[in-house]
Amino acid sequence: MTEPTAKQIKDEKLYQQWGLTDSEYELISTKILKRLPNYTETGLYSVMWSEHCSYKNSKKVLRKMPNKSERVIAGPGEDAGILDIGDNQAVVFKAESHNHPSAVEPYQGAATGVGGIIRDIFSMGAQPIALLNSLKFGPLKDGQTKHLVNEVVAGIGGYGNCIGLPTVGGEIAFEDCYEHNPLVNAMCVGLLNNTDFKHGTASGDKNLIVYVGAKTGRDGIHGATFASDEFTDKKNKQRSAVQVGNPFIEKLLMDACVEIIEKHPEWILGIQDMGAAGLVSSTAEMASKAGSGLILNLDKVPQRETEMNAYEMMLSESQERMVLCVKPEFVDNVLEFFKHFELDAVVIGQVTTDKQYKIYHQYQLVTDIPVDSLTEDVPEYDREEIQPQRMIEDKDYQFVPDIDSLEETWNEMLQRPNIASKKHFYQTYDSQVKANTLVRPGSDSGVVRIRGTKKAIAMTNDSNSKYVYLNPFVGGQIAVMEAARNIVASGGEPIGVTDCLNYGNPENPEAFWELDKSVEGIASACEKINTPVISGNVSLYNEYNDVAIYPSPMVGMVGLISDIDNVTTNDFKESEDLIYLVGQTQDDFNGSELQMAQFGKLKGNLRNLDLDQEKLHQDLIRQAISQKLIKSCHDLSEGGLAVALSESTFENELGFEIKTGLSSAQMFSETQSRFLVTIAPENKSAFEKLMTTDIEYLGKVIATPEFKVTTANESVEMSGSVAAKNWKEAITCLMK
Amino acid sequence: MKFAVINFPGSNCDMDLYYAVRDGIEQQVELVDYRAQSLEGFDGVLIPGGFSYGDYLRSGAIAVHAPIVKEIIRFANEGKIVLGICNGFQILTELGLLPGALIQNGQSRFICETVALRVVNNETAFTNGYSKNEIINIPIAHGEGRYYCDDKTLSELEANNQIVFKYLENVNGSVEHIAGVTNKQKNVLGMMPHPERAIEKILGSDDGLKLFQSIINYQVKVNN
Amino acid sequence: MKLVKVYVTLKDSVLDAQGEAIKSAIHSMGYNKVENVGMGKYFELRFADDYSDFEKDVDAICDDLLANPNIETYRYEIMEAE
Amino acid sequence: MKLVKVYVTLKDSVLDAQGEAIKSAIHSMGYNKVENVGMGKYFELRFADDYSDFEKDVDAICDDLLANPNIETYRYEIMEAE
Ligand SMILES: Nc1ncnc2c1ncn2[C@@H]1O[C@H](COP(=O)(O)OP(=O)(O)O)[C@@H](O)[C@H]1O
Ligand SMILES: [Mg+2]
Repeated sequence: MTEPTAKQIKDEKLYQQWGLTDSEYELISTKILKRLPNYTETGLYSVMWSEHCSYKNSKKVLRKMPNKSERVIAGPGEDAGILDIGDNQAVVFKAESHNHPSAVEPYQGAATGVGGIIRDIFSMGAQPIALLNSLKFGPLKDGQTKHLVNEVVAGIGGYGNCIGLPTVGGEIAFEDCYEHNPLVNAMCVGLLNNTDFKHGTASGDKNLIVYVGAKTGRDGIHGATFASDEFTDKKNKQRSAVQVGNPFIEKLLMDACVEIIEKHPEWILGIQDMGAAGLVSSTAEMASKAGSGLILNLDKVPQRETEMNAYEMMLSESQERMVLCVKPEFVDNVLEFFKHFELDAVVIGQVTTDKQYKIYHQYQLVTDIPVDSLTEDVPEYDREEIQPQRMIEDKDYQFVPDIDSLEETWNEMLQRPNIASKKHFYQTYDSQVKANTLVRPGSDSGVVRIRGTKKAIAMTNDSNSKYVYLNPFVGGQIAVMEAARNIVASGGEPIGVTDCLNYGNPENPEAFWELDKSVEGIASACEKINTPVISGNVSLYNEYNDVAIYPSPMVGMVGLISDIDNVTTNDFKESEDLIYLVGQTQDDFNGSELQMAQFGKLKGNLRNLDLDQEKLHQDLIRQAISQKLIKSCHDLSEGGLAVALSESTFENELGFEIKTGLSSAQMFSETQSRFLVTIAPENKSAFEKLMTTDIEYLGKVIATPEFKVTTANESVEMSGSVAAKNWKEAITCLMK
Repeated sequence: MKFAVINFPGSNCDMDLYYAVRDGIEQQVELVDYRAQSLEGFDGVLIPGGFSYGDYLRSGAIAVHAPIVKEIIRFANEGKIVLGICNGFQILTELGLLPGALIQNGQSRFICETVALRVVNNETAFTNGYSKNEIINIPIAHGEGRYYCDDKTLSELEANNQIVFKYLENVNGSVEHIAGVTNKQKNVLGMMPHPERAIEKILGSDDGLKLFQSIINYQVKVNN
Repeated sequence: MKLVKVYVTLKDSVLDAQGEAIKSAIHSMGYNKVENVGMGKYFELRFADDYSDFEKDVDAICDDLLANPNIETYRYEIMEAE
Repeated sequence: MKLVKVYVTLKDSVLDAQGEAIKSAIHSMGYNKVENVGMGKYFELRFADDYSDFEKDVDAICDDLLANPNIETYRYEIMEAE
């Protein structure tokens, strides 16, 4: 292939195919370079200026999120954020979306999503300790969706299991809007033992740039711009963008990087993973952050394929690669160190002081542009926004459920894919490797202890996009608070958040309004409970044939459990324990699973969330847990009280006998800020005294798997075993 | 006692085993690199779980050609203690130190779960701390853990009491529910379940601790 | 009975992690003359005797199930099974 | 350059769980005339040009690495690579 000339690129507007707009191209050629960019240079700008790398559409919105607290050591802008947890230790975490790659090639897309987020963590010098994932698919009705689900789940498990990190939590939801645009978000949490971490910078004249890891092939060229493209059903030509993962190499790379930073921090000045937009993004960011320039010699880059040109090498998204900035006097030590791990490591360039980004290929200078123009000069867009019409039209609509038979509805709800047990999927993930997992998937949060201390880390992924669709602001708040309740219910103190913001096309004003308002919601909730957003990821253009997904912010929250004695799970422990509902229940049926079950679609507005009340409940539960008053704790989410009660009985095959003032319908209401707890009878008065809010005594745990329920309308006795069977087997049945 | 935990590229339960020995039974333990040439000075060899060499080709198949393996064979032939867990079991069968093979689970998926095992033979170096037919809860996490051997091998295993653990419920389709077997001499044990993940109550079970304690009991007896 | 043998291999441009690992193992065993190793899948499909229309079936089965068109190619041979 | 194609299949006595799973997938796609599916592995080894003594190498590589004699059998073909 002969490369088009700079003039051809301009005349034939070839840059448009790579995602650059006319005005962006104009800016590059007339203001920044004052000449026409050549083929390679145009390619570099097109990826670096894509939404995926530059956040040009979302930056303004992202600034609304709080990112400071007394724990924050590093926030957004690094590969991952860092929070101090005392004793000179810190947690490092981030989430990343891999939606488009997974839609095209589900197994490898999901696998490389996991691989990529793990690299973000160990490039901070942290030892990864756990993985989570948040998945959204279309309904499990046709073979195609089932295949997609199976492959995505297999890809996530395939990578995490092989590299040896426990997957301890996550969520899977099914809604029509994700049928052609599934969401695959992965999160990794790491532990940093030396808070003197390595920045991802390339500084200091004549310091060397070292390439480590897998060889470069043509994988995923233009993956970053492609991730920012809308989908249409003509997807064949995008298939060349598939990257494949090699978790075995990543394990070596992870162990080597963690060890080199821990044992030989003096050798290296910076380290960064090659993620989206591979070599260009990692090296340009490192140089730009340090205020340096860079010379790269592509002939030194380890190559898997022949006859790659500079453009392909710079943009390749081959996996399992890192770049380091190394002091010349230690370069032999560094190369030798990686060789011991049987990894390729070579010097490919050098730091300069002129702030230019220069690339040589086959002895020719193929790129010579200001480094900052790739990372800093990206135009920032201020998109038009407008409240979605549906919100105005349906403002006063209230869904009124209709319950003929409480027992029937109850069993039906337990079988809904969004509510039923996801064990069919998560049991294919190794959740215990490393022998630190205290709470495996299936409770409210995953909990991993920190060996050698009394501490543990609780973590969860949450995103009820149905709420965000009905009311982005309140829905955003709920996503944060639901995550926080999951952390609190597990015995933790929420300390920080990462997110994946999955939305439609930002050039559509309604979609942009959804983004903006939900981020405001997230921000206000995070501020309320002092959980800064320290990292995250934006995935826009999630549309298929112009139909957007629900606005789907995924909140990944991390909590600190200062004493592992406080770890609490959601299952009832013993008969005769007393069951309480903390928080008031109202008629919150808009956006509920019950609305989907009975009405078949979403409609209506959400009630405002009382953040003070929410925080009070979380604080009270935390106090009760630390005073050892609580034996089990479960937050109420989809399906409300009925579902929470049921889920609590399954693990230990217990039952309950309760009497409530709620109506039968309200058993399924999804009012926020509620917890279901059990306490030992002897702690009754201490608990009631502590709870300075609305609590309702419901009844007792019983030894047999029976649900004995008296609501305001009726009394029923139903079989807990049947309920358990419905809940446990629903997904397996659907997947057949 | 001094244990070696062999570290192959891709092993990922090496530290779990290391801690099980160091903290669980408070014995000496060292990680030994796959390129090492000697196991001199060690009393027991532990081969950890994970995905050695990515488990590409077949699980355990490539590890067999690592330099340390010659020493493992010598060690086993001298009657010393060798324990392979999960990938370690797969490696031991690939090596021929244990009979049979481990192939893809019957349900063709990876499965991670805590399962009940029956201690079929409690008279080995690895199980003397359990009672016969004791039911213990130990986690499994594998995609290729279905034990297979031909009928002739099976009758030999039975005749020699080489079957040590059986699954109560056949989680992966193994021949005769087999979860762990020894060699004829009974100094080499391979098992798919992970006892090193079950040495503390807070991890869900401490039923695996007795396995490591059994090795100590056995060694004390041998030494006396 | 007809026997169809299907060979599925990775496209040349796709990283063959397994092949690479096997190649290094072969080298470490001392067989240095092996310059390249590729690993693929091999399937044998047996069709009922009374059925003649299977060629288009085989194409569809390969396209939709046995091979992943994003990263793999396939070829097959049809023969009379003993 | 010499190309050696190696086919590794499970012995008949070993249940081919993957083959079974693929068969039911094929049936659920509506191709009911497929009566049996076996799944195996396929390798391509390329040997350096100047090397003639590779047949005994191939045997050893298959015996010691590519196939597990407890569960698998193999066969191979040697050809001139383009
Ligand atoms: N994709 C997944 N990976 C791992 N665990 C999962 C996944 N999906 C669901 N789970 C686990 O199943 C349990 C229930 O999930 P969910 O219903 O989303 O909980 P909640 O409503 O409390 O947030 C949690 O422990 C969760 O971690
Ligand atoms: Mg919960």
